[in-house]
Amino acid sequence: MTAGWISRQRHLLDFALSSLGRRRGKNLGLLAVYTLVVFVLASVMLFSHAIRHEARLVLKDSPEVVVQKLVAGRHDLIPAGHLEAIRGVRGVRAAEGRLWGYLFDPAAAANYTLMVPRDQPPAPGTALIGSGVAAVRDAAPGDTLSFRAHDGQLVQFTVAGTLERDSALVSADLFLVSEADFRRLFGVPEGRFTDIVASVRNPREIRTVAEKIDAALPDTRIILRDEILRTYDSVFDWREGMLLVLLSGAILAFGIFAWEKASGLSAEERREIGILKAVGWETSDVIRLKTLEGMVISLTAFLAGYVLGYLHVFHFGAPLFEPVLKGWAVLYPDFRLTPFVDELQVATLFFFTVFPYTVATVVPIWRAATVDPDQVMR
Amino acid sequence: MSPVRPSFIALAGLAGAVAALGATFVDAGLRSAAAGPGLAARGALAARLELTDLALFTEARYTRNPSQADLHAAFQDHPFAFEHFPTGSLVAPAAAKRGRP
Amino acid sequence: MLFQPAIIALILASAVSTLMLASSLPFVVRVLRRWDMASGAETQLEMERRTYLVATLLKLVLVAQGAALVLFVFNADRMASLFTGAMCAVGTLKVDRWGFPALYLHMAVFFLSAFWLVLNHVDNLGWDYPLIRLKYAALLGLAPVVAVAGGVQLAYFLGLRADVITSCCSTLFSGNGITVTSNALAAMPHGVALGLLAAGLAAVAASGAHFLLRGSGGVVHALASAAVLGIGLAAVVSTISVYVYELPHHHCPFCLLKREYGHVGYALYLPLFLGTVCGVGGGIAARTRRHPSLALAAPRAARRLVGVSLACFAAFGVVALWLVLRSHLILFEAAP
Amino acid sequence: MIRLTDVRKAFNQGRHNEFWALKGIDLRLAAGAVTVFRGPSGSGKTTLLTMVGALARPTSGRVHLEERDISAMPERFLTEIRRSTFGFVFQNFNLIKGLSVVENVMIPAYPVGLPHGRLKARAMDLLERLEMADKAEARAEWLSGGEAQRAAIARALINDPRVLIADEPTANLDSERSAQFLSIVAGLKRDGRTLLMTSHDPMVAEAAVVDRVVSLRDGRQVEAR
Repeated sequence: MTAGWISRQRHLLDFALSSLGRRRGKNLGLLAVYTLVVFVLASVMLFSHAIRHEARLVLKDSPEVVVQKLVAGRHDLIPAGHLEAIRGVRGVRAAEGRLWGYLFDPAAAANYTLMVPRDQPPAPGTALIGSGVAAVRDAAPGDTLSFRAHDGQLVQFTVAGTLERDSALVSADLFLVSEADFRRLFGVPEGRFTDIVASVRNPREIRTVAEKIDAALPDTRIILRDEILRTYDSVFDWREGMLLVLLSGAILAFGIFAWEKASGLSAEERREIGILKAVGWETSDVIRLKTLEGMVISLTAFLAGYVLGYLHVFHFGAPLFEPVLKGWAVLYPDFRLTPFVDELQVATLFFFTVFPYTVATVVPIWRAATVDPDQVMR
Repeated sequence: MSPVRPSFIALAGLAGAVAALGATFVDAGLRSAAAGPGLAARGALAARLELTDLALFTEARYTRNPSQADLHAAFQDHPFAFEHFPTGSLVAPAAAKRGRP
Repeated sequence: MLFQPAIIALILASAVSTLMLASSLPFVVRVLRRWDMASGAETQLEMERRTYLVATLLKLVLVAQGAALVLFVFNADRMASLFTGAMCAVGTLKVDRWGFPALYLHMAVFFLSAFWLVLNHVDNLGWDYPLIRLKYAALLGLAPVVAVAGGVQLAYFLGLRADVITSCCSTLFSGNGITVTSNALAAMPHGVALGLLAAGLAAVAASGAHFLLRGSGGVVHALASAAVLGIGLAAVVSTISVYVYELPHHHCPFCLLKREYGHVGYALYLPLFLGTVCGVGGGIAARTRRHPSLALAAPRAARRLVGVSLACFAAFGVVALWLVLRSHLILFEAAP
Repeated sequence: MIRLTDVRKAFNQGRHNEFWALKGIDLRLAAGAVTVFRGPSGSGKTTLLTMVGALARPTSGRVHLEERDISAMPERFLTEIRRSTFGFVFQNFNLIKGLSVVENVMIPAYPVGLPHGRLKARAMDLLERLEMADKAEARAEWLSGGEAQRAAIARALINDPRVLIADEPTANLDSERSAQFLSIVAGLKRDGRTLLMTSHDPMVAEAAVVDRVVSLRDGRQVEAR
């Protein structure tokens, strides 16, 4: 029985292929549109997933707890006195003040992120710059960059070195300076910090510790590393979802297109199905035949679209997304995404593209298959 | 003498395409293994400098550091407002800002 | 609500399934009231044609729901990172009270639509559509289940907010969890679980063999298959998972599906589910031979189904046994 | 072997353009005979052939094939009976364009599930017997009328049916080709097959090979020879 079943399916497949081939123009058009839809969706999903994964890996050792002071709902400098209060909370291992901020550089029309590394800070008057900064200012070690401080005076920095290009994804716009220079440039008084980072002795107690800090310092807000990671997860999930919802318009349009193509049977096709039924094909044979035709198209489109999307995102640097991602950013990190693909993504993509197509073609297929067998005699 | 059946060509093509799909997984595995040291270096840098965000979206202050962004930064009067900057449509305000403290 | 591709896909799948079933309900009513095989009137011919559409739609529902079941579990596992305290699918499903009901309903829809297709298949073997009224009446029962499953799933997803503290599987299943049933399952002594499983498999094998040899007792086999589904899942939660993880208190039934454990869960669940579908389906098919037009065809179909179900349960048993033997964990001391 | 009892067939039933193509036909068709249905167009002879050949179900009345009542059978089973019992040669041959002749011949056997090699050998065998072997790989639309008909006959015979049904077989053929067709019919009759044809071509109705002529008018049988 199985051998007969197999050779029957193969005969049907043979016929389905030659039937597709006989309407080459129509089917190639459909295939092209379908592949394009899969390609765009695949690119979006692969890109978001890879970024998400990358963020998760890169930021896994970022500060456990960040404490920021709020004044009237806006972020404000935090007094050093809070440091003691935080260190006094049970479970806190260490707490340090961070100094960082944004600096708009009119020469490059770009925003830099100025930071004071507590670990190996640059000497006063020198700076370590990210690769993006180096690129927009065309700066090399030894060059001098000058900015206007908060009081209008010029502050000069000698470039002591650049951060590795490899780390551009986190460091492209960094401008690392000494604490004295930072305070001088922005006029941040001694005893004040941008925010405070704290580490916790027992990782399981982070949330409890955070609640204690919150209770002790009601004028602050607390950001946990878990939240940051989760934020990256959901930011891209959410945006990816939004994009998919928007693209679902495209999927819908494609579904309608597929329905149209499937139901717009030409007189010739109708005659063919009539002939098949008259000479002894059963309705379910015709349904199977048409389903095979649909499967050939959807599998081809899915596989081709996915592989093209993969190449686009990971081998060609996602050029189609660059405009959106870059936006008006002058400092865009020069990075190549590390490919991370997983089965769930591929399965979801398959579901998203093949399922609507299948649904859209069911009724037209059935309608085509129930052509009267005796109509060829009329 | 009989010509190759179309179903054979199609099945071979399908096998090839599935192999290509499998190849993307292999390629991804190889490349992410090769990228391992780079990732570790990036992670170490982020840990050393106590960075909390990627430098992906640098054109506006609030998109540079999604986790730290000011709720009421310029051009961002409402968390769900349409964005002045194009990447605003890719990065939402941090979840931490949207609900919980 | 979380905007996630997989979630959107799942909602899409259940919405479309519900819609497809709902749209065939008027036809179902028409069949129940007007079906007359002896008539050659055009309305009757039209109805016969439409049965092909309903069968095709149901096949699509089955495929979609089968895929959705896998996607649902897969996605629950993947979403665990979004919730504090959730370390795997169990945590995600515990985020609100709709999670587990949604999973159970997914499974119910999968099994019910599979049984319906068995019924449909058998019916198509008889030249006078002997089961047409029965099977369309069954659709009236299936449609609400699909709709409710879709609704519960939607409620679950709508209620999801990243960040909700949930219990992780290791605490949930270690004995102080919240749900009584999961707890009872996890707390089941290993010896009892394995003994029950062995007994269940033996019952399935005996009833299946009896059916194949004598051609009777299909219903017994169906009941045994359904029982083994429950026993099998219980044994996986209480004992087999422990053997796989080699941690005495890790009872999660979903982590088995993960890459870390070689996706071994699929080797357990697929044969178990397929075996149940074929076992119960075989019982259904065996019951229908009372119709004269099915006297020959139904037993043949039933035999085939029972044969497949036996093979599946055997595969499940072998995989379970292999997992237990391979494990470094020793739960039972050898008698001195 | 085929028995029709009070067979009626309506089209557009229940609508204002309701039309009864057959108004009560009683008929017995013997096995191994050649029967021609004759009548003006619209007389219901083609509709009758679709009833006999299990292409359609009668609105009322009974059709028996051997001892089996096939008039109330669903399409699913009717198709199986049709495939194994009847072969059809249509008026305009109805070959599928774009396929080769041999592929066209093989089509009715696809759902049977025969291995490809054996099926093809059988198709080639039939084409050989109909002197069409050299055209086997030609496309269907390139054939002349006579060739197309022989291809259609080969297709009708691929499942080795007992009954061959031909609708206006000589309508598109010149006299020489028609004579050739009748000689093929004679050969098939010798093989023991039953042949049913519609025709208003006197050459067919009066051919020596024909055993019986049934005349129809307005959906009723008017006379029989």
